[in-house]
Amino acid sequence: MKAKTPMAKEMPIDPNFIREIAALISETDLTEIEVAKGDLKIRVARQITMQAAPMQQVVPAPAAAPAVAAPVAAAAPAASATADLSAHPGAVRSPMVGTAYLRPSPGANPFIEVGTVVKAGDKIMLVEAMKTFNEINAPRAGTITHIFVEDGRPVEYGEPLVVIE
Amino acid sequence: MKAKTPMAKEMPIDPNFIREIAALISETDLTEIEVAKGDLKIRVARQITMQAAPMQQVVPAPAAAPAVAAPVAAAAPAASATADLSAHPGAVRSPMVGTAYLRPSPGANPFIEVGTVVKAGDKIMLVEAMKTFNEINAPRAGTITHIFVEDGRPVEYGEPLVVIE
Amino acid sequence: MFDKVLIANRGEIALRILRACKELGIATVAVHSTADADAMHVKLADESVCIGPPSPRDSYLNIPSIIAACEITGADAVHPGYGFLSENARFAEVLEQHKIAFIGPTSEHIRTMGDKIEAKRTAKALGIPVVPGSEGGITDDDEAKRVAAGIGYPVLVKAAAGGGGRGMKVAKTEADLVEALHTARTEAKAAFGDDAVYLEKYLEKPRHIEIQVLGDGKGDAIHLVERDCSLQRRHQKVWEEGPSPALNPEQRDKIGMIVANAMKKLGYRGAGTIEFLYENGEFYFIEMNTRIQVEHPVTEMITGIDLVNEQIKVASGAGLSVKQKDVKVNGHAIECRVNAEHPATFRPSPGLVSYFHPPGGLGVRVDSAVYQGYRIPPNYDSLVAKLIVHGRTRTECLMRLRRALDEFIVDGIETTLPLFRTLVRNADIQNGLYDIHWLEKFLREGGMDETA
Amino acid sequence: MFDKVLIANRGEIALRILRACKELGIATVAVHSTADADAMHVKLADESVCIGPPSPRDSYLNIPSIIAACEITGADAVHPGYGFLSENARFAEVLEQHKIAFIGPTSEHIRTMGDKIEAKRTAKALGIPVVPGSEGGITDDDEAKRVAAGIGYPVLVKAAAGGGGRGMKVAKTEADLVEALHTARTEAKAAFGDDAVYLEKYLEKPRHIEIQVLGDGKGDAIHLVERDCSLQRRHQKVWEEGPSPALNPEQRDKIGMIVANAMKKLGYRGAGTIEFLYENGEFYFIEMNTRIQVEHPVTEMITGIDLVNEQIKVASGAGLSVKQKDVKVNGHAIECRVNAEHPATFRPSPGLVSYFHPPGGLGVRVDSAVYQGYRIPPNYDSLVAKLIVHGRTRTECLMRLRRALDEFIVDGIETTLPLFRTLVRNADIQNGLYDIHWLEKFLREGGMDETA
Repeated sequence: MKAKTPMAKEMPIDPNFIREIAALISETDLTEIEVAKGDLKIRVARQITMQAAPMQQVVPAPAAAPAVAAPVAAAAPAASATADLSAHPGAVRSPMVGTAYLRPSPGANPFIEVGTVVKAGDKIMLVEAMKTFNEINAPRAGTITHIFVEDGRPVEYGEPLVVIE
Repeated sequence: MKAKTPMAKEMPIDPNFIREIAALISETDLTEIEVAKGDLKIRVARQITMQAAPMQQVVPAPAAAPAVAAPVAAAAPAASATADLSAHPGAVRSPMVGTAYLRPSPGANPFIEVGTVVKAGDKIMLVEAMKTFNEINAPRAGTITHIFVEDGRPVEYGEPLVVIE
Repeated sequence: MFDKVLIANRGEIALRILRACKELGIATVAVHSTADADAMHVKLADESVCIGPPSPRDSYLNIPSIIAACEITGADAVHPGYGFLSENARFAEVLEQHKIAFIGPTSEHIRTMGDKIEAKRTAKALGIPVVPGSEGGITDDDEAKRVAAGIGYPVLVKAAAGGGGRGMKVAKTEADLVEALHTARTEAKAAFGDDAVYLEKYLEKPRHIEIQVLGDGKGDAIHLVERDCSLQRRHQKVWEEGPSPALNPEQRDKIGMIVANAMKKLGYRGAGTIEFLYENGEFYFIEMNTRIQVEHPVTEMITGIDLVNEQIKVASGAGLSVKQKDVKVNGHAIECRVNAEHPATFRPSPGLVSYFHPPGGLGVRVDSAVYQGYRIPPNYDSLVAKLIVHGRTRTECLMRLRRALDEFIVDGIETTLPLFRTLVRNADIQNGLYDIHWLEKFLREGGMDETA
Repeated sequence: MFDKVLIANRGEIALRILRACKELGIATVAVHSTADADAMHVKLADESVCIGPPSPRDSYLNIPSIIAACEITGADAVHPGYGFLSENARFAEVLEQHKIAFIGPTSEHIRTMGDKIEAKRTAKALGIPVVPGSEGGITDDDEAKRVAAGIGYPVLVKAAAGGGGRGMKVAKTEADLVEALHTARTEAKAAFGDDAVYLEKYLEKPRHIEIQVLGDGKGDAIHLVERDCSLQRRHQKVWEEGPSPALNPEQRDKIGMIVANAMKKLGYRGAGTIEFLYENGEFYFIEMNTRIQVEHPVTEMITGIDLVNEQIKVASGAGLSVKQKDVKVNGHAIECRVNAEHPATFRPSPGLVSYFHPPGGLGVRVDSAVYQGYRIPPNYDSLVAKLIVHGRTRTECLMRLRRALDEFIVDGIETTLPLFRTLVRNADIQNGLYDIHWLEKFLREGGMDETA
């Protein structure tokens, strides 16, 4: 579930137009509307899919509620800052499933903090799987501008760990 | 050099026009309509569901083939002249299910033919159901320009019988 | 066997009948109103005939139109489903006059069981237990006491001329009876000008338990055990299950055999249901339905017997394909009637089904005429789908129902799925501790308020 | 019982396992590749973990990733489904080392049955009939004749060092044998530099019949009769049914008891299948699958036993919930594997499922992880849905299958549904007259050409 990157300040067209067409598409039961006038062109489309499918969490959470209870609205929360950053081109992603560790040992200083300047190859984190601690190295030089994970937290394959800018 | 299109404050097109096209798409069972005039272009599309549903006939016909075999293309034949006429505003429809008779008795002259001029209330046909012959009368004056049914053929409720123009 | 069956109904039962016909190799004719031109059974039938406008009176209840549809298609039998013309004795007669088979009982049996008083009289004569009461009006207090003692307390004192609850009093003990008689008489006199009252056993917390029967019309009949349909709202069944959590095997066999023997005596033909109120180990006849019922799949799942298939075979004169000794209860089944209604307010919600994903897997059956893109017309009942789940035990059945409900997605309209997701997690339901008042009380007390 | 099961698979079997867990009240963890983030079992699981990129080697076959997923979610058991790691002895061992239960047999039994030669040796030692043949290479013609006479003609003469069909000859009678020996030896010498040959019984038109077993791992085991999976294309099963149209009850009981006793001796744990070729009343062991199989629902439908539920219970140490005497065959079941493939050319057809409408009603089960709007990834197998139909007789089952196939709509991709609509109407299939070569011959001879 990725939220769209926020648009630049000046929208080329009044977003209300799109809202109106979106309302129209719903009202008329169409799946696509395209309008062009002059050099302006708007196309809106809609796919009807598995809307009511449930959301679950990676972190253990007993799910007693009916799985399909989550309404569409709840499944589409407003884009959060973290979600935005996760699509950041400078995001470094986990190459494996496991538990992330930000320090070489409990009580030690973390490998990195926000603001740390790293070289390509610098150790930035450990991901432990099957009692093996796998080094995560900076893929390129830059400054750590965001750390997604907390010490000792599980991470999935492909989950963003940090942003290097 | 042409100035940039200003961000129009009014909808570039009348939403009622899209509504009308949407109604058209529904009525005509199309999946896409594109309209262009001058620099204005509108395209609407709709996803059709239950595409592969079978077609069956009103007249007895043993259906041995798999019900869903009919492909989409086959289910959407080119509009025939008869199909067009059936939507004619002058079409007179059957008020009941039964068997249509165009003559008062076998061998007699038909009540009407194409070209017959009728007054409102003139007998134009009989529809037999449960051994009862029900008179179908012309709802208005005019000329018979088309007869849909053949003598002795079954008709459904709402099926067009003739066109009076 | 029939060559071609006309299905004089709509919705899921029309599809159910169509499936049974296809499985018997019989051609099918769907009749439909203009509102149902896109219905699934219309699309799947070998032939279809539009018989009228949306109003049921002018289409599904229009006997001449349906007969005409038989004539123009050459159908040799009609299956009436439930509702509409299914318990219309005249329809059965007209079909007979036209030499078209009616897949149901004789018009005489329909007529008898369609008349409340005649039905009770017939049931009693056939040995079926009925609600005990005084034979006629009582005016004497001592006679009333004798009769009440025979019936057993609590008793209901009713205006003999009455109706609509006026002049009705409950006496819990003999001490209450004199006052109840006095009040009822006074009210009866004022309301109807007649102070005669009669007495009837009063049931406080009965269950609705019904016995499925099948007769061959030639003197043989079997019972297919019971369904418990106590979970009702405004007399509409909501959740049905079988076997009833309230009966033990001895009770099941006893009432089953009473009913089967009654149907043999009657010479009943086809599928039927004898409905009872059940309280404290006793059964009290309510009515007999002389047709297939909405909840028939519960019985099919626990007995393995295809009831619509049997109806058709019996109507064609082929006799029953099962004997009483072949009827074995296997596991447990529950049916949920998923309606196009708000799950807490029950406001109808017709309209376009924008997404439809039924659950699947072991032990799950869905009977539904809905498909994605179908527009549920506002003209008819709100049944969207029947979800029927089978398990080896009631507990397994409940767990399976829970997971099936969680997989079921219907978008675009509101449905009662959330009601069932709540009910399947309720302790009373899990323990089988409910009566015919349970659901209304649960709703009244705000059981579904979070969903409102 | 387990608290949380990690499902180390994808597609319909992952959903099947998820359903069994939910019905047992066990929490579920779905693991998935990046290509399967939208899969239905991922949406329905209590938790999910992305374990790698689309390539199975880096995700579903990646043992460290799956172990890590167990660790971070706290899963106490893993169900491997079929394929992927389900018959990987090392995976079972690694799980054991991590004190996570493997829902399957011991690593030792997986290893034994995974080795063709060792499996045959073990089967023979356990009393399971195997294809008779010479013990080792034969160089003497007279010895060959003696051995062949013992086996019974026709016999297959195979290069002892061979493979790939080279140096293979069939001798139909003793008169053919000398020439077959000569030719096979010459070819074997040329191809492998070794002219030793061995003899084996040659089966001309065998059926593929397999016996489902369940063992408790403590010395008790039962059989759940057979499935007939003879309808295959390129060694892939296409249509499976049970009971086999070729066996009578005595044959069924006999081979079943042989297999059940063998599994008792072996101390087998969990679900397994002993596959046989069957010809002229005799069974010949092919291999044993030490996992749940794609076609397991056929057995569930005719026995009423939930195999995945039993697997989980046995793995948790609870023992079998059924005894051999409780296993009764009830009716007939057929499974069709609906693949995302062209029905005549079998060209894979992954992509967006634009419409999905499964059939419903009595006796129809659909096991599918597909939903409308789901995009079938090109990275994995092409199974879209399993349609399993049950009837009281094979004829009823075939008629029901026909109507269910006619209701099934999958748009946007090509599927093998038209193949099944053709097969269900074929006289050989209706008569149960087919062997393992039938389907390929039918296709070769243009049985599906109209659809091409």
